[in-house]
Amino acid sequence: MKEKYPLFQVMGKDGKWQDQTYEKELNEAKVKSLYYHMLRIRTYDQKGVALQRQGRIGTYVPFAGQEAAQVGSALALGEEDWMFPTYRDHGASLAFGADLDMMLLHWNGRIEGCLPSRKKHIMPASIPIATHLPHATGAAMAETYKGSKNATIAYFGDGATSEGDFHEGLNIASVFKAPVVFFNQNNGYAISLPVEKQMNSETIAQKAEAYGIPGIRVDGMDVLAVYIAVQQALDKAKRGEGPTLIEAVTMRFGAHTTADDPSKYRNQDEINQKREVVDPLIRIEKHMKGRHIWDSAWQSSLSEEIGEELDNAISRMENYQKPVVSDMFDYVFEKPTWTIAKQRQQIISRGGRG
Amino acid sequence: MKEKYPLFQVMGKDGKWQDQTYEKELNEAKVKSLYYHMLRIRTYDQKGVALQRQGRIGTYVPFAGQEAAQVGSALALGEEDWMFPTYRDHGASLAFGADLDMMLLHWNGRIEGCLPSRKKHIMPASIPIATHLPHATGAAMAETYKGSKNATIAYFGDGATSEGDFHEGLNIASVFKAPVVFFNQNNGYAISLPVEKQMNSETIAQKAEAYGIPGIRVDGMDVLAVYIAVQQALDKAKRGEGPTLIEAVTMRFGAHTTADDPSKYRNQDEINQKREVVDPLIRIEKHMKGRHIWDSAWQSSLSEEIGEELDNAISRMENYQKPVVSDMFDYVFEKPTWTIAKQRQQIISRGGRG
Amino acid sequence: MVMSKELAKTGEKVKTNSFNMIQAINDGLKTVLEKDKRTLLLGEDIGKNGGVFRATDGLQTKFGEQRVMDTPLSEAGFVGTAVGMALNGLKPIVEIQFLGFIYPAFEQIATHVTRTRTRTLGHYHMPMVIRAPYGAGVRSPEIHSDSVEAFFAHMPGIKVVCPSTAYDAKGLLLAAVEDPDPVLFLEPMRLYRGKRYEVPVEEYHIELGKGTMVAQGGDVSIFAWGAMMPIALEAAENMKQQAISCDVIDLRSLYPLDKEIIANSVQKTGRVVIIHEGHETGGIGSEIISIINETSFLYLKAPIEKVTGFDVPVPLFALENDYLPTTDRIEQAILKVYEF
Amino acid sequence: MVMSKELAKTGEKVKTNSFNMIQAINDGLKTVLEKDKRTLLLGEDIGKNGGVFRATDGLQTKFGEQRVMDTPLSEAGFVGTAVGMALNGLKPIVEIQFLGFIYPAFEQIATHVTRTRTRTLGHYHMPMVIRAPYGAGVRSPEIHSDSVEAFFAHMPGIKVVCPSTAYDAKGLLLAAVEDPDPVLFLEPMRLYRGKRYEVPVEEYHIELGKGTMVAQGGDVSIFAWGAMMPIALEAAENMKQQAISCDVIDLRSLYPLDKEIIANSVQKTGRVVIIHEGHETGGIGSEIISIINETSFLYLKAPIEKVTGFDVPVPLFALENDYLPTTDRIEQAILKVYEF
Ligand SMILES: Cc1ncc(C[n+]2csc(CCOP(=O)(O)OP(=O)(O)O)c2C)c(N)n1
Ligand SMILES: Cc1ncc(C[n+]2csc(CCOP(=O)(O)OP(=O)(O)O)c2C)c(N)n1
Ligand SMILES: [Mg+2]
Ligand SMILES: [Mg+2]
Repeated sequence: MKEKYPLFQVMGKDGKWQDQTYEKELNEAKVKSLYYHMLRIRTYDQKGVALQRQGRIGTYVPFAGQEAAQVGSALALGEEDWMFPTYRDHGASLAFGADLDMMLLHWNGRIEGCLPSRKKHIMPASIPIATHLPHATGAAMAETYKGSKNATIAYFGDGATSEGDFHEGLNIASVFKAPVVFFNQNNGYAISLPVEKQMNSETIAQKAEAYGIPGIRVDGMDVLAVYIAVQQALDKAKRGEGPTLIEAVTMRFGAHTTADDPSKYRNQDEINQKREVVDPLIRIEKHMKGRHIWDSAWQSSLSEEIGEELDNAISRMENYQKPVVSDMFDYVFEKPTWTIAKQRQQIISRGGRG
Repeated sequence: MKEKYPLFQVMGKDGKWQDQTYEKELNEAKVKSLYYHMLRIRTYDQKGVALQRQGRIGTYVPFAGQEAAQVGSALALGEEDWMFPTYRDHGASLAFGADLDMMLLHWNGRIEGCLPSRKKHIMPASIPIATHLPHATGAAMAETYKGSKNATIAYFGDGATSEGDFHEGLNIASVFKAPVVFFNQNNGYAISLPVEKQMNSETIAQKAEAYGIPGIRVDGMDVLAVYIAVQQALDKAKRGEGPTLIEAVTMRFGAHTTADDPSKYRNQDEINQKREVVDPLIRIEKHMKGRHIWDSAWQSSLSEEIGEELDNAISRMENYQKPVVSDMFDYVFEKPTWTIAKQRQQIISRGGRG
Repeated sequence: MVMSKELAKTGEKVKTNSFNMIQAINDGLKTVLEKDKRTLLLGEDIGKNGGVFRATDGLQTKFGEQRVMDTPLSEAGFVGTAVGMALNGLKPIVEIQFLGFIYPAFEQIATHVTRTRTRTLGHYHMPMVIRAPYGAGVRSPEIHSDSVEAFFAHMPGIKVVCPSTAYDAKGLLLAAVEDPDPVLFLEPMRLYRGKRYEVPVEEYHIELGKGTMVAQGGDVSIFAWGAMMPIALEAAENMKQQAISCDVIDLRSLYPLDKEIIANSVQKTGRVVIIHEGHETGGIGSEIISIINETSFLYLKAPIEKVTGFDVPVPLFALENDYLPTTDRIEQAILKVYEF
Repeated sequence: MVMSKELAKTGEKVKTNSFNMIQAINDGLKTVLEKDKRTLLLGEDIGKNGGVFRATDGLQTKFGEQRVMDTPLSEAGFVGTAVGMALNGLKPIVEIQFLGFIYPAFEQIATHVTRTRTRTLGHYHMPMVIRAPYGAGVRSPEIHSDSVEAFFAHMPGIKVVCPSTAYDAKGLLLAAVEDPDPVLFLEPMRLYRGKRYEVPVEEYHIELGKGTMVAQGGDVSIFAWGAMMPIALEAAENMKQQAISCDVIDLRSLYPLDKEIIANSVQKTGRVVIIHEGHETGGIGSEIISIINETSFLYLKAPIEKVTGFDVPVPLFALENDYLPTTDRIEQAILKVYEF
């Protein structure tokens, strides 16, 4: 199956062109933009882990290793396209245009943080695995219904492919030729379960055959390849040619969440060593150097700018207004039922928590 | 995909050998047994439809057209194998050894009829579509666990492939190499929905690729081919080589159930015409004639014997003891909870229905 | 938004059709499809076939395959698809072929349909109606007869309604579609082809959350809904022979329940019988008792009686009438609370 | 089958370990795996990882991959697989990683786990235990904090239990595994790493369906379970300052509820406070009220008070303590029923 679904790469592990077809498209500005977003979310991710360690936020979900997959896919989206991410795809959300402040609030257990953006169509991260795949199908069908030319993208992991909703979402999309891209990040693990025990199929891409749709396997550490693959799938979708399943082969460098201890189920030292070799940021840096579009001064100033942006955002998060107890009651229905009104009254009258 | 998954046939539409490899296996006794069971369930099916029309039973689910698929698969099973049928597979259940009296009771709305056999492992027909596929996986895993060499078979329709449980059942079976055969009867329709609108894949067999397991397409009107295909898949399973997905391409000649009017959604006249050409009983008859193992006297006596067996069973059904109201209460738990005991008492004390 | 019953009272003429419940539902769906381009129907066999009960008969021909969509056999999938549509500005009306087949979609309903407004602080909402035929008594196969409204009454973020007349069916359906939040619309199969009612041609809405008093009396309050209404009324009628007069209240909305109509009646009679065909334990009957405890404790003259389905799987049809509440059981319960 | 508490009373020495709840569960699972070859564990991350809460820590190493199976991420699939195993003579113990992820398996539970004995007239049955961590208060992500025991109490064919101590956890777990019918075993996350108890090494069973009185008093009856027990006890303790004494009853079994213990206490006190963290409407609190109505109507001196979670999705952790019942709310409720 790996022959049938070869790993699409635009650059090799050394950063050199593997496939120069897309050179024009991947011009300096584009590549720099991809790099910028990868650096930004990498920094954000490191801050996230640190904040959690310091007890300044709740459980955090790191995505280090998956920056290329998340940024490459997010930047391929059009302004009006719809993103359906999971809990691990805040990197993609940020790259697409999520509100940083909102995202940070989320890690503080704030409902406000569930809604990552009011400007872009970025849905709250789906917690129950694979359940948002049919949503991406439905939102895509709504675009068709309205006669627009927008598409949707659903993010999900290797583990998600075992859930019924994965299957049902893809099947319905295939039947109605919905303009949706199913973007899988195969990071090798679902918490502790390695992908070899998650499925008996050699690749995830081949699961597309069940739906008579294209399945693409792409090197998820190659941001250029991910960008091109997702862009092509989106174009196809927008041309009315239906959904595509993309498997981005990637790695989760760290723990599943900050509450997880990966050494229970894998040799984390090995991963840490491998990490240095396959790091998607180092790869794109090599590529840029090879093309002589790398500029250390530019990189330093980016780095500084991002650090400042994040520090400011974190301090805003920490000084954010207290959670509003009534928020819990006021958005269940447009108008509260009497039951909710009564309960709201009970607790508000005592000034919040008991 | 149809090239990759060619239709396996042992006899052609004219009944002539298409593939003589299995001639020895398919000896006169075997073929006669296959014919006998097809004739028996065909007769039973006709009686079922008639009884419903006369108001002597409730809604009935006809399977005419699918006799080869049901009998071929059922007779391939070993004594200790497990069958997980749907509401339409009572033909297969009967062929495998279900209790005729129980089956008839089922159409009279009797719980007794849910349990088709106390001798063979034939599970109650699954009503919620595809939900029994994981059961077949689990029962198969239990066989492995116990170190036995038995396998299980799950029956399901083309429509069932759209449900999450189809996907989850096959995936888990593939991961654990469970000795199970997933036997799909693609009869072209799920109630009114033609298979082309059920899925975008050209075949059902190709869905096996999602699980890295073999997918087989077999002519479901060719009882010999079905028998061989299922037997091979069972053998494979019992050898520890894991599950197989078999698509038996067949036709539902009649209505979805006696409550259904197929003319609402298809040209039933066309079906009726086609029916004569593709009837699986006529096909095997032609084959037997070609092999000079057809004997009209034998056929007539079979026919008579079957008629008598059924008439007797029907009269037993109609004279069966009244339903026992307490049955509703007495099998929810081994020992009734106080709630159930109280409710039982309430109604039994008034002699059953209020 | 005219309440035609009211109109009728004021003597104004309203154009009506004489419809049974299934016709009223079909008419209601037609009305909303005509009125609002954002509405569309999804479900199994609802297109060409017009639905297994013909609720959507003729609608695909009239509105096309984009508005009346036959979906694959995939409850989780098409409810989830409807979630995506609703997020993106449409108003999907989903048919679950029988309520007993809603379970595969339970997760979509429990975590997405019902929570979207809350988790987006109102930025997105779910204007979705889920229709489902339900209940026993029509000799259906296994699982086809479940009455599990209580599950959904316990699920924050969805309203639950159930009409008992053709008139209410259309009025509640139109109100449910109009509602910006998800509504589970339960259709008692047993009443589909029952009594005809004068059903206004024009649009009218029956407010969600409001019950209606269908018979008045002073001695005992009877609360019921859906397929239990005819037998509740019959039992109440029969009790007149024993000079017992009953309030008979059709609750119509199961979440939220109509607290006022419950309290008002109980405070008048002090004696209560609740009828439902769902299982007793954890059924909506217990919730009504809880409301009475909260609102009318001092008025109660006797323990409340429930006449309900049992804590057992709904049996196959040979025993379904033994599972279901009957006029006789209701009458016994009325006597019991009356004589306490 | 020795009740060690009883043994302790009679002065006999019982070998015990000082365990918190998660250790007691781990110990219970080890006990059943050792004792009965037909038992096996299935779930996500329960093998090498030992479960996200370490409930199954070390068990795969000890019993092998065939007895402690890491399944694919597939709740419907592995509950369905367990159904097949149970049909075929095994006794699967399934872990749902968090109760909020049981919804995808709802259909398997509602139509197969719970109905198999009935639909085969007892020829097959479902000796299955479904374990699930549950409840709010530990700063979990969304959906991880749901308390939806009421769904399962309304589902005929499954028992529902919930321990509040390490001692009860092992005893109830062993009884649940012994039970020939399906049991949903709810594990209050908030108590996992709480107080240690002396947990007997030997096997002991706590009868399903039986509550226990953990504090005795004459004025008010408090009913609670699971993670609500510590605050129920605290509130009761605090009320002593106002000379109000409470029966505090840990119901432990949510289906069937212990009717006797409820009625006995209510008939003594006439005043009742019920506490649960599940949503108010349709919650088990209403069922308890219904039982009191049925058994103890004439004894009631005040309307029953409920202190419960609200009719809203369990909020993210910034607000979860506002969602949860608190000692303060319980005390107010006790005062209210006392002063009525
Ligand atoms: C329905 C459901 N079951 C279980 C969980 C608990 N859980 C959270 S993440 C996870 C693993 C997901 O793995 P994968 O899909 O590969 O995504 P990744 O975490 O690797 O990004 C599990 C089991 C859940 N969130 N939802
Ligand atoms: C979960 C579920 N949804 C809906 C139904 C109603 N229903 C009964 S049979 C059927 C069509 C099944 O089609 P297919 O799988 O092709 O099997 P066939 O009836 O053709 O044998 C439907 C939708 C059901 N039984 N279960
Ligand atoms: Mg993963
Ligand atoms: Mg079919």
